[in-house]
Amino acid sequence: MTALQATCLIAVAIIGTLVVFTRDPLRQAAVAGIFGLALSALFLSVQAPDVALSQITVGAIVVPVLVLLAMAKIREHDR
Amino acid sequence: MSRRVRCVLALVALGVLGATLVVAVGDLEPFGQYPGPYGDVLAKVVPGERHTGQLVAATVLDYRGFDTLGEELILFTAACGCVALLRLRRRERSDEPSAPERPAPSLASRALGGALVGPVLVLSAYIVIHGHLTPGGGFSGGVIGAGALLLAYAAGQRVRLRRVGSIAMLEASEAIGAGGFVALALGGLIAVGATLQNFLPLGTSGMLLSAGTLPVGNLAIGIEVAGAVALIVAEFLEQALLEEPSE
Amino acid sequence: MSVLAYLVAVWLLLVGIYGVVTSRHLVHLVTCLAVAQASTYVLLLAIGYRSGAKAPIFGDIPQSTPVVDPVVQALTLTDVVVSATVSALLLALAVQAHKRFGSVDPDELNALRG
Amino acid sequence: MALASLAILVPLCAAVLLAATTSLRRRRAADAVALGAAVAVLGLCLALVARSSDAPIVAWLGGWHPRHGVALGIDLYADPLAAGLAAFAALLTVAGLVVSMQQVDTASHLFHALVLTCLAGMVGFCLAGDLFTIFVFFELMGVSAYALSGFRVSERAPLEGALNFAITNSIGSLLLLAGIGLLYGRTGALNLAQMGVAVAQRPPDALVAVAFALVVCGFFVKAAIVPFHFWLADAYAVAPTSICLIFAGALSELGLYGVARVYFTVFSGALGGHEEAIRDVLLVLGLLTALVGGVMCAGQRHLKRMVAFATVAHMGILLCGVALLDSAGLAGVAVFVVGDGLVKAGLFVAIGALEDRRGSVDEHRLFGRGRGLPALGALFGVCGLALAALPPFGPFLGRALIEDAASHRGLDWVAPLLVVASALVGGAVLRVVRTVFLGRGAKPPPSRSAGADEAGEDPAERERPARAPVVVAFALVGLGLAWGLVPGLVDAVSGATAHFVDRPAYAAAVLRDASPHVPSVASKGPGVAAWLYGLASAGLAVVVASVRTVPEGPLRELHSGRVGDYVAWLATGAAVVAGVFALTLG
Repeated sequence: MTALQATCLIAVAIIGTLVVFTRDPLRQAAVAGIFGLALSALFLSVQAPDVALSQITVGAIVVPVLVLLAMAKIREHDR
Repeated sequence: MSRRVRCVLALVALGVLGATLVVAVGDLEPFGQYPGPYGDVLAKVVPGERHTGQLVAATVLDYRGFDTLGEELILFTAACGCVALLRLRRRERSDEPSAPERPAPSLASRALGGALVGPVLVLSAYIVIHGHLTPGGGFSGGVIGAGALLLAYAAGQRVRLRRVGSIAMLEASEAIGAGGFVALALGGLIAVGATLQNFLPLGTSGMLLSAGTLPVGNLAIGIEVAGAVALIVAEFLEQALLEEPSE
Repeated sequence: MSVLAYLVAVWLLLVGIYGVVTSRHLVHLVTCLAVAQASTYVLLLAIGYRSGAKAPIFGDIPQSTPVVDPVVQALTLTDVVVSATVSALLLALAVQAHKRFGSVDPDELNALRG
Repeated sequence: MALASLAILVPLCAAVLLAATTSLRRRRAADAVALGAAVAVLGLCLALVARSSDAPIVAWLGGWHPRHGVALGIDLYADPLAAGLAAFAALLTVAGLVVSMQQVDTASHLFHALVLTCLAGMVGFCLAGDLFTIFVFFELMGVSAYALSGFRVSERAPLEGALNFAITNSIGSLLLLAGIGLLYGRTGALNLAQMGVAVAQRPPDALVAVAFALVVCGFFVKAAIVPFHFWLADAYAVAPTSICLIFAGALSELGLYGVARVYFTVFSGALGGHEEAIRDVLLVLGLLTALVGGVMCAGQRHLKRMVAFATVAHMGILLCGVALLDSAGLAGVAVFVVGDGLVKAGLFVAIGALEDRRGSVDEHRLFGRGRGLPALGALFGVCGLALAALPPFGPFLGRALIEDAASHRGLDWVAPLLVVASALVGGAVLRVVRTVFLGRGAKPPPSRSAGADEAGEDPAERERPARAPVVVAFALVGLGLAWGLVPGLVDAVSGATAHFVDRPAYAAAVLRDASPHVPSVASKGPGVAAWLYGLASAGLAVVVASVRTVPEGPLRELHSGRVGDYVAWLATGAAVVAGVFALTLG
């Protein structure tokens, strides 16, 4: 295992934990985006560029955007 | 069950589950020593059989193409499901404020959005059609294509997204893409007798038009994914922009 | 060190499920589920990795080079899509639930009991 | 060869066509396309059953035949049992689509498209010969089912039900996928037959044991085995009637089919020496499920929820049959699935028809109001007796075969417990006949609304309730009753299951292109004891029906409707199963 892989793995574990324990959904969406990026870096480091590309587009962009839109709806409704 | 009890129960259960999982992964080959044989056999046969060096694309679109068919249909189903779940009830839609005068977007943002649409679209197309040569392919390219569609929408900023047609167009596009992949599967069945089997000339490895059905499959997936993702985001967007009638 | 990758996968699974159990907000819950789902990506890719091998794309490398397993990458690609679609569907349900219940705390949805 | 893939591709084509034409809003055309596709699938699957009755059909997608024992591609494997289950799913889908033609709230092309993707998922799941393909089609039917169960978005209960359904089942598929990953790490294969060969080469260790546990738990969530079952009543009770019958009749059963398929192709070689330990675990879970489901069923006044818990109870009975891990037990399971599935589906349709006519599905509100509906009342009564396993009908035959197989293994104590479960379920339905259709017993005071939202399917939109659903209900129940009387059924099913459990034959057919014969078995029908048990449970059901309430104790509180609780229980179940298997099998 290379140092890069180990670093990515530990980063993924820590950021993943942070995602779960960030209780505010809006802030969580941001952390989740970073989590998606960390996962992509990990995937690149294990020679999986295809998966990394998909993960960036989905995990770091599409899903956080959906979360933000859902929150926008929910927030507006609360007001 | 009170939250406290539930929490304790979950912690104990997850602790036990985690312990057994740790024991189990201890029996796996150590990290970095993939034992094969599946991937190794594929690495040996794919370049000769499919005239491509993109093993992942060949696996996804051909050798394990049926999984991908299922996956595309899951995406298709989820898009249909989101439309069905987020669809507005008739009352809601008719109560929609007739002229929601939203502030028009500034000229600068419109210009920027408009200027970006072209390049993003090109990037998306590039990733899709090179899917059998380089990393990426129908899925990543399709998601980026959905981004381009949404940018075009943002630049246009006619907030009435449900202006007849746009949603129907996205629905049609995702259906056409998914249908294209199904048709590809049927094509193999009709032309050469096995579902999903290649029935196009394989060409020269490394060329844009090579590897038989792989680029066609990527194209179908690209269209489907672009349509489905744009459709899902558009439905959420419409929800977020809709002024809720007071209930 | 040789099991670190697997342990990270196990950890993500556990912490994600813990998040789902304790969540007080449906949107938060969906993101926790996504964390748990990420554990399977890590597990699969770690299993198919081979030390010192290249990405499974012969184009710029000769075909005799050892490559990592393309199959797990294909599986993970499918998995990424499936997870994202489930998230989208759950978020759609959460938005509607909020409209009908006026709450996004899963413990306060109370149409069903017993 | 082409039949198998066509059975999956045809509904997908139709679904795509329907989704592409959503904006046309042609209700009749959508009905016709969807129904046509479902009927076509039914025909294709029946043809598969006929074609595979001598030797199984293996279709290699993409034409990639295995080389040197390594499967490069994905295969579809049709044996009579798999094809038969797929045909059954298609039959229920046809019935569901016919029922939905009369419903206002399903008037959308998307509804039809989702039903068809769900059907394609179920058929693909039955026929897949590759573990990851099984996962993909498991997800396809799951995602369709989540959307369908929440389809009536304007009400609260369907939303909550769909959320609970989607969240718990997503975690179930997560466990399944983790198990698949572990197995791939060990075997480097995804093809079931190849995995079976590779797993059997080494003595089982913790990895194999835990992978087995994870796969089984993933399927148990779909199969609603206690304690993975909580979501089921929430989801099934709120879906449109036409969907309920597909879910309760086929979807859950597929979970157990998955367990059996994977055990008998992948694990039976490696874990064969530990059959006793596996049997004990599965039997305990099965009996627990049967009894919990029975008690909860008898305690319900929301009729759809009642049938949903009946499904749970019967999944427990089925698991007991699977737990025997032999051909005889599975034959009982196969017969029970069809007989019971048809009767339950008919009962769901009958409840929908009652709701159309009286505007409620709450037993207390309906008290005595069914007096003008003698045909429906009779149908309820027949269903109640059939579900209580009155001989000689379909559900009885299935349960009797399971009981005989159990006592053949010296497990004589299983049958009496199954009798209790059946009696509780049948008794609950018979009690509805007493209160709703006959108006006997103490009239319940007007009280708080039932467990689930009372709104139900809006009855006010139509002046004259449709007749078609009643006809469908009678047809389904009739078929379920007649199922037990089909001559030669037990022999045919026993032959199919004898092939199903034969791992070497499966591997030879898949990896070496051999065509093993599906054996013909001459089996004897249910024994005297089983007949007595059948009569006993029907009699006991009548007693249960005359009791005012069945005490549930704290069980009811556990079904809290909170998804956090459900997931906590799910994790507990997974921890117990994985822990026990790791300790005993590894």
